[in-house]
Amino acid sequence: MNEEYICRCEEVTRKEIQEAIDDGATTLAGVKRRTRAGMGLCQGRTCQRLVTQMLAKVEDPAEIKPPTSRPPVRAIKIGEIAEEEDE
Amino acid sequence: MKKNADAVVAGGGVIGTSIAYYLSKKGMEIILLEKDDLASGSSGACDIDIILQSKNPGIHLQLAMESAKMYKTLADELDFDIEYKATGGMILIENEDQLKVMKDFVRRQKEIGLEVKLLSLKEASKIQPGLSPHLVGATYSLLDAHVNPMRLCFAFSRAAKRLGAKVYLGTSVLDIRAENSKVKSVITNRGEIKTNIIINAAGVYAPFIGEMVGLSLPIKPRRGQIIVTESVPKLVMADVLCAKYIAAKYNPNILKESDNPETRLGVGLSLSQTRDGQILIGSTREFVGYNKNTTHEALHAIVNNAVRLVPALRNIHAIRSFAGLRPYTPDGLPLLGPVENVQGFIMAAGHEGDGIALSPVTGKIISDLITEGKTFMDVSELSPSRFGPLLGNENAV
Amino acid sequence: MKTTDIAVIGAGPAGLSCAVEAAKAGAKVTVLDENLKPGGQLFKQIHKFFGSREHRAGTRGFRIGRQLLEETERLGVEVLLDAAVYGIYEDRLIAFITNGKDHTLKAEKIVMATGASENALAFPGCTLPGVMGAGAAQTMINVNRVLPGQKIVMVGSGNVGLIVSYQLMQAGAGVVALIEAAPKIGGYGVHASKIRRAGVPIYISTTIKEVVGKEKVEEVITVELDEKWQQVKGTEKQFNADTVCLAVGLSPLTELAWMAGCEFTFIPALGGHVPIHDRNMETTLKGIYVAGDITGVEEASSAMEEGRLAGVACAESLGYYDEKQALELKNQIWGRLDALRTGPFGEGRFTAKLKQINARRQLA
Amino acid sequence: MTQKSGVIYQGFPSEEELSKIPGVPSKDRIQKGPVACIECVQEIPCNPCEEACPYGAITVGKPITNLPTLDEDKCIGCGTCIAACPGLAIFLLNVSGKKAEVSFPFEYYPLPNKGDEVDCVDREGSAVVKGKVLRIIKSPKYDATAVITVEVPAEYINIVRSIKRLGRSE
Repeated sequence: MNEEYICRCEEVTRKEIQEAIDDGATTLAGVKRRTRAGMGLCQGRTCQRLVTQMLAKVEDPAEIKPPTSRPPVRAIKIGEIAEEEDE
Repeated sequence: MKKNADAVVAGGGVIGTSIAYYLSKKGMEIILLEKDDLASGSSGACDIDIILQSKNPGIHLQLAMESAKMYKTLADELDFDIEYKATGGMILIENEDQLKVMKDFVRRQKEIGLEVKLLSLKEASKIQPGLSPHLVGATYSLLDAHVNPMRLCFAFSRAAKRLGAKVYLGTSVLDIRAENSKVKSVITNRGEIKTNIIINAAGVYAPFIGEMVGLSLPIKPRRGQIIVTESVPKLVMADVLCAKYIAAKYNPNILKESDNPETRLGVGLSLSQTRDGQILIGSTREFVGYNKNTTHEALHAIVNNAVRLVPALRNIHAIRSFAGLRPYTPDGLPLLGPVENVQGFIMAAGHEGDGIALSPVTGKIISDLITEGKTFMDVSELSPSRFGPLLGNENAV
Repeated sequence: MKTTDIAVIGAGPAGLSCAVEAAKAGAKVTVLDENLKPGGQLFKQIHKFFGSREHRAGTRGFRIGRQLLEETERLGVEVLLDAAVYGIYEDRLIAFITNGKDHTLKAEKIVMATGASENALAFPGCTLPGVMGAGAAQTMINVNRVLPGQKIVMVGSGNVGLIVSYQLMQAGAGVVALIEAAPKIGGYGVHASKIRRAGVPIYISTTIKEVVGKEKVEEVITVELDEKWQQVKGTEKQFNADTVCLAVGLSPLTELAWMAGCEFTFIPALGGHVPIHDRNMETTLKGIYVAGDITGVEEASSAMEEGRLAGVACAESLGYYDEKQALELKNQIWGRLDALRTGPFGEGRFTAKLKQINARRQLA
Repeated sequence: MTQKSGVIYQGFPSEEELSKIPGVPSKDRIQKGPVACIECVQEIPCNPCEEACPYGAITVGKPITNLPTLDEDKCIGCGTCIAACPGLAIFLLNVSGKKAEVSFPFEYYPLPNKGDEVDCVDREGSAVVKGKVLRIIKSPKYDATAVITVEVPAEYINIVRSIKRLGRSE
């Protein structure tokens, strides 16, 4: 029951997230640091809600805010933002 | 909350948790206070490198070498996977001027006993494919390694807790009470803790803790921005820096006036790949106070610097960026040890970008100093009083 | 660096409506969208919309999308597609990638109309191929014309779950069951009635216990829930299915608003943390507006009205409308928005939106 | 678990709910000739039916969430409202002797052919009786919503609301 993946990108299970919460994580960032949930390619777009639901059992949901959002919010190819290659 | 402790550690980063662990190991009753969460500051917003060759020959390199030794057995000792890996590390050299500097750097490092060598581009490319053909060579040391800094914090914290330490998260130090210039208690948002010793391991926030006992600490935040890529198959074989990084690190003044954004932002390459396959590309070195935003200018500067040196990065996707604040000191060395005038107030902050590398040795030194009054090597050079009297603050006790 | 009067992020119903309204007033508008086609979710909406004539009720969603696109073209709105905004920096600087190149756009006003994303649900087997979002399934059938499967279990009885079930059947699939964890159906009864008439059973107080399959979905096991949302042993049902569609709610896509530094308030009825905005849709940051699902999940008609409101307000703020003209237009829109937020389904959103706007007043 | 009845539990309106709303014609009216039956039991913001009726027999008014009211004297049973309802909730009922005609909106392909004998279903989708397809109206004005009329025994006039989807092997 607890083995299903909550964060698919980083393959983090419900059990691992519960352990992080038991370890003292009270924020999405705290869970992320302990488990990598939300660190993957989709940057938490899928798992953030699920982790929030789990955190809401110990925290006021109004206080569960997303981790700091920094560019890029979409995966961008490094070659697209780098200077052109010298020919 | 517990109301008294042999010592209170302020700060739940790699330095504070390490100190809490080593002190607990010596049988002391420790309380660690963290205003937010473990690794929520600089320790959770940095690269993963434990690089010896970037350290200036002297006490800095000696500390790093001692720490590197400790790292080898640390995961076993803490019984926690800290994702430590001895990958080796290289510093890329782009031109003859840099080569000259690095030759001298390597010579002096060797004198201290560091195993490091100079490689031709061809030799370097065998170890790390994908290097730009314009490079003239690289230095290389097998001793360089990396670790997951966040897991390191959790590992120290858990091990400390097993030894009886109390770790209070979401708990801020509001004030420090002293009588006759001796620490008596620490006031937190959750109550008062009686103790004779407080260790200031608050990193960039250490000056605020210092102020509580009237100290004016010469630590200021220096922002480092880092870009994270998607997970990709092993691409970064060794932890990679560039010689410009060494220049940016030790000669901040030469960077200030430049028109080139890369130079102005103090960009030096730091490249490493985590166990999960994400590549961290760093970094800037900027003085912008406590501002942790990332900037568009830096994104470009970091990326341009990185693809110039390692063109293979072009086809990989960046998925986020972050900025961390490094606790800068004027001489690039941490403040370790007691301060004059306030008995029981111990400094352990100011590691700038070397906190991860120096975390174990810092914990060992501080615990030695507190329990035995001395440590295995002479660290008087790192005494906070090397900057002269730190008083001059109205909160002086 | 490109400059524009108004940059609209998102070419869905809210973004396009905003662009049309602002361009009508004479403003220079640039719309950015990361997709290859504009319209957001509109082109998936093959059903007739609810609402009144002003809301283009009775018209199928994709036709509304076409009308909006024609209008943007006629009014000279610049619509940049395949343009993924990846950052918003100080001074309203937008960074985006298009045609494989990095660009920046500096705008006097930014309207974020980024919409919402589908919520996930985790259960044993949730990573098996064949488990997908209902919105994703809707894109497959109505945009790409591919059936996700033949035997579908739909999870969630909100309007999305009900409408997509119906459309899956229109596309030729069978829906073997629709399950809902709550003790009642969440969406409109008329939508539920349509799929009941087509023979789809709806099970309330029921959730997925497990999805079983070797390499893809083969079987879905459901279980009933008691009043405390706990699974009741012995109430399992087994369905032979090849696809599970999840319609378990939407969350506002707010990363850009967080990044820009907008202040948020927490309103569960709107999908969680939503950016605070005033009656003109302006956030706590001057010159940055929001419209549509990013402000709280509603439906396409309200999104379009909010977009129009933001468009009028931006145009007014840039001097393209005087106060009187703008007020007249805004009064009409406010009236229509209020109408959409009445009745048992709308009242909750009306109260929630009021709370959101009051949060702005309290800050001011 | 005993199933509670009502649209929010079962997904279709109960007899009781239908008996209370202003869109359903009286039994007397049904006997007098074709008439619309608006099975709209929830106050949702929607009013295209009001505008669709050329005889002014349907009123929603303000607020827009009012339930549609059928003026059964004004309704002549033209059926224009059927395809106008985005909720597909309007039907046309016509009884004569032992036969009844039920017209309903239908948006599945394939469509039946005139004269076909088809399985007629109730509000739960159960096939309750066979019926004969009398008419299929596909008007551009209806925007792809077909309006189908089936003939069923008179006692099914308040039961039959659609037909089974065709071309499916269950």
